[in-house]
Amino acid sequence: MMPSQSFPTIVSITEDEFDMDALLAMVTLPTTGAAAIFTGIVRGFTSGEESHETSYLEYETYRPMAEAKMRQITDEIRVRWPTVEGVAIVQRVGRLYPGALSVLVICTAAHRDTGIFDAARYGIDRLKEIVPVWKKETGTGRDGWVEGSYIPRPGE
Amino acid sequence: MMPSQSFPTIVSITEDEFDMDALLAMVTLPTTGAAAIFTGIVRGFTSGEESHETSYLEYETYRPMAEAKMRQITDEIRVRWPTVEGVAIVQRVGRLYPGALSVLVICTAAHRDTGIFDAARYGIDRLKEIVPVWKKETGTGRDGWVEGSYIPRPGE
Amino acid sequence: MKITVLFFATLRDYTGVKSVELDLAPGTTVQGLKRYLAKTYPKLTESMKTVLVAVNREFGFDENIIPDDSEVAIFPPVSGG
Amino acid sequence: MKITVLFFATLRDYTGVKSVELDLAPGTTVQGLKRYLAKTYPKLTESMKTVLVAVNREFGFDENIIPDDSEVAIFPPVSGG
Repeated sequence: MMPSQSFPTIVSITEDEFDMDALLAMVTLPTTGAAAIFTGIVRGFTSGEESHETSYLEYETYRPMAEAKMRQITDEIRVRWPTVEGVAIVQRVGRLYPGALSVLVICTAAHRDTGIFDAARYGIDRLKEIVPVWKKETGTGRDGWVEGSYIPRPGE
Repeated sequence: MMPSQSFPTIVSITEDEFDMDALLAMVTLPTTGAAAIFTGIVRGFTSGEESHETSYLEYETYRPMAEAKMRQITDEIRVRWPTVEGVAIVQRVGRLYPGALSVLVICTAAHRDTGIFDAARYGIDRLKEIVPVWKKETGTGRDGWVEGSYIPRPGE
Repeated sequence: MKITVLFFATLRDYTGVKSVELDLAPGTTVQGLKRYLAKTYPKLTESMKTVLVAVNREFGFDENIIPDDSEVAIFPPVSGG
Repeated sequence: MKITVLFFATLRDYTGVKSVELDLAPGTTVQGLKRYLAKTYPKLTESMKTVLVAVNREFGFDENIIPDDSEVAIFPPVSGG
């Protein structure tokens, strides 16, 4: 019995905590043997040149466009890595405190050597380029909106 | 206030289901902003040349050596990717049915461009080379012990 | 023609509004809208150099003509994740 | 000298035992133990070509001398994950 070849795709913007196990199960098919997952986590302490502490971040989104762009990224992933079976991209918004998961990208496939690691990496890189979400930081040192640097080109 | 620089390492062989969210929290520091996670999943249906269905897998381990080798892998990861903050490697054993998570590798760091994807990939590749765990398949087509192919060299 | 303009993040802080309804000449381009907004909200002038514009939820560029009844969003480069 | 030998996976199926205590001549190597086991359990003969051996939880190789009181494990290439 060959399982159905309809590949699950989840795109979501939510104010709620993630349930990673449940999300992974939603993008797991009977043929799935491997998952690569990226999660972004709110840092309480950022070291380096701009060393500072974060009390919380407030995420805002232009939701209908953000959802459309997240769906576009899942399409881009499927074109680049056709062996990927399930894809989930979830962005959390609202006020998030250090330690909270802010974003999740899951790519599943039959085996681990199918590009799922690269696909998950691509997913988060693209999200940070073209999905209209912004975060405002409150803490010591650099309060205010965090601005990105990517300028999309026509067609992106 | 600089957070402590003791980096969390988890190595575990368990008969229980994973709680991914709890495991991730255990390897998240105040400075952690990104996690790359690999999970292996029991396939119910394997396509390709050796197409077959799996009813269940039974995982067996030589536990004390397996734990030591998993710890060795976490050390190898820290040597290769010194910016990695937390590492967790968990292998589930016992009887696992399709859809169950069988193995988990988590690598965390301050940022996503620190090699965490490669580090997680390295972790699962190495586990499948040197950690004494074997699985016995029950299903249609190829019942019996699944044998690996990697022959460790002295010092591994 | 009528369009709705939405402001996000720093842009909303500068204008003090989430959205405005505008009545513009047909054929107005993204560039034209940006000039109009800088005139209406002088605080936006500096941001208009790096601001991103979405027209009906797709990225829009200076030379693009804005269709009637569009939803246009103005925002800084994104910083999600 | 006395050693404990543990069998895993196919190797345990072939021997029918999980572990045995052996009394071997001091200086016995991994290679020597493999020959001894193939003689004692003829079903193991074929597997001995590809089998892995751990001596006190580290991989052991044919020329390695097995210390007294060792825990030796015999198993096929691993297939975890």
